[in-house]
Amino acid sequence: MIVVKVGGSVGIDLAALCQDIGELVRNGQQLVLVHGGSARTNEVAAQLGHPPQFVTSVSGFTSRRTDRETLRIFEMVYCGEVNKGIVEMLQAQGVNAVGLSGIDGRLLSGRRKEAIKIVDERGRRMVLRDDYTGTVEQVNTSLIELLLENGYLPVITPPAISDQNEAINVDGDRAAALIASSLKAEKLIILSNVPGLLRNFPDESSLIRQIDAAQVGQFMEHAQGRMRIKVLGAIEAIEQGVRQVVFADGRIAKPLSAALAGGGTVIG
Amino acid sequence: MIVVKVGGSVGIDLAALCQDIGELVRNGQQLVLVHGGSARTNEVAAQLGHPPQFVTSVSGFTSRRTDRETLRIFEMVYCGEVNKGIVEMLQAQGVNAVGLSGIDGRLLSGRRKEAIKIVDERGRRMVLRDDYTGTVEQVNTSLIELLLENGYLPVITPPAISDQNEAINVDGDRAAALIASSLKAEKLIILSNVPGLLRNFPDESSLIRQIDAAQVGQFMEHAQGRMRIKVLGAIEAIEQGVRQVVFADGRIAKPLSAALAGGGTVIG
Amino acid sequence: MANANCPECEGVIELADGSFVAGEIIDCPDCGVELEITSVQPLTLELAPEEEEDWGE
Amino acid sequence: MANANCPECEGVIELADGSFVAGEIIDCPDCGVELEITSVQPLTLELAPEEEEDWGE
Repeated sequence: MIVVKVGGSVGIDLAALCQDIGELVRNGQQLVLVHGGSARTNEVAAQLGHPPQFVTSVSGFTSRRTDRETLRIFEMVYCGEVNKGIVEMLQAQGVNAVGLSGIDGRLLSGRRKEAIKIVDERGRRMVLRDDYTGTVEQVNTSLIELLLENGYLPVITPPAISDQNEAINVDGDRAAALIASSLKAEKLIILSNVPGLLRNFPDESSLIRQIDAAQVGQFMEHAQGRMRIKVLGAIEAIEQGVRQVVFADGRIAKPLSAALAGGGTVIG
Repeated sequence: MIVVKVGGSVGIDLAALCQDIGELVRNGQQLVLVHGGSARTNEVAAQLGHPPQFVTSVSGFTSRRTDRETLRIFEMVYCGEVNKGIVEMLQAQGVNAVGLSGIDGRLLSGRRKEAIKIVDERGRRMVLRDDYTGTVEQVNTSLIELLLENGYLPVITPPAISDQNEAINVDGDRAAALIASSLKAEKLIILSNVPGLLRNFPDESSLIRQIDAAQVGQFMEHAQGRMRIKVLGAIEAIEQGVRQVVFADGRIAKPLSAALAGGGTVIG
Repeated sequence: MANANCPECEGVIELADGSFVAGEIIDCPDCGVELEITSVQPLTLELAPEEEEDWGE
Repeated sequence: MANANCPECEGVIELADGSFVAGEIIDCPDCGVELEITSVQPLTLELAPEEEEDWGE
């Protein structure tokens, strides 16, 4: 059993991935798909007159400012357009996909951050309270297994649900890592718009081919920005027993088959 | 077991309904919820620069012109904003809701109309081919029962999926009627922004309290526009063994409890 | 004037240029069957699809 | 000038009017603890919340 995370950034070919998944599933591969939708959310938010705002935490992480209105747009794109678009394409490949958000059946639950500390555009450190972001702490594996056992392929998307029953924006890579370890999956494959972990971003020829599980920790210096969060997720997955984490290219023709054959950065 | 359909028109209080459902479920009532989202879809479509267009069939039915772009907005609102908003509110009532569209697990499948005949604004009869509307012909009852047996409350929304694996806009009331008869539900409750079937619309005091199952056919003259489609769905549900269909007011405080206590128009 | 044969009764149908568009429905003046103008240049006619009830949201 | 006591070390903190906004974080000049300005009129200070890693999409 493997968990596949596909990002929402520009350049990723979801149709090619669904075709690839169709063939792999027909050959008996069991999998769970997790997806993002950030690029498309930025477009729709701007069109709806609520352009995306990004905040930088005091320790340098950038993330989407998620007030209640943004969350609504986030759900429209992640749970509506992207999720059902993927499910439709998988059904066309004869794969009986079922799309779920983390709210459905409390599939992904966790804690909403009461307040976040950011540096605003004028350099002032500020406390932000009405932000709906948080961390995934629990996965409803019985719902996923129930669907898998009955021949369905779960297609999972943020948001998650907080213990106060509020939808919360959570990082898809960290969620995929927790899903992989909770399900005791053999592999976690993270497809994005880069060939894998790059020694010096954005030079694609500086692809790192292989990292031993033990050394992945000190690899953190190589990872910048979003990639740092992805590597954080990989470290957690490996620590909780996932045998292999692969960062691979989501832009190529058979992205998943290529990753399973050792393409991209293999950790573990 | 009952099936509840709540419309997407202005004035319907989804929060009040979710609270009412919370209490009824805590007292052991098993139910499936189907919802719409038309009013909100019109707003978002206009904001996204693709204002809703309505077409009138040669025999007088009006319906949303559903080209590919409209279908995408339709999914954003029905499957994203409204579906997950309801699931979030139900979770807050301690109800373990799972939101699904008709595409997921081929929950609602049917035939897309190859072409539709409309009367355009200049009165010309036209054939329209790139319209993604159709009829629900089959319900995946095993997926619904699988969820019910495991303590989940299914919250279902259009679109459905065609035999060519394309998402299709289908009428929510007709879908709810087929879900009710396929599940052999005792009751189908249709909540909308009118108190029930009105002898002379829109006079709310002309509410028809009771219609015998046998006479519901000749009631059709009373029903205009959308209500004709609702009554069509009711007739089909009764013919296929649903004991009672109730048209009731979705704007009041405990809309479902009121309908179950005989409020609105009771057929059967 | 543009003309074509009715696919049902072979009758000749004449339409003034510019008085019709692709996708428009007309009735054959001879046998009355519903026809769809599937193309304008040249004028081509086919039987119009059946009317189907039930609509989306 | 607006002033209030640091909730941690009781030291008096003075801020020029208009030089700060609600929600802003400052460090207590005496004990250095991070404080949040929870209201401007009157100036009220509380310990700033802990920093938490991990962010949304």
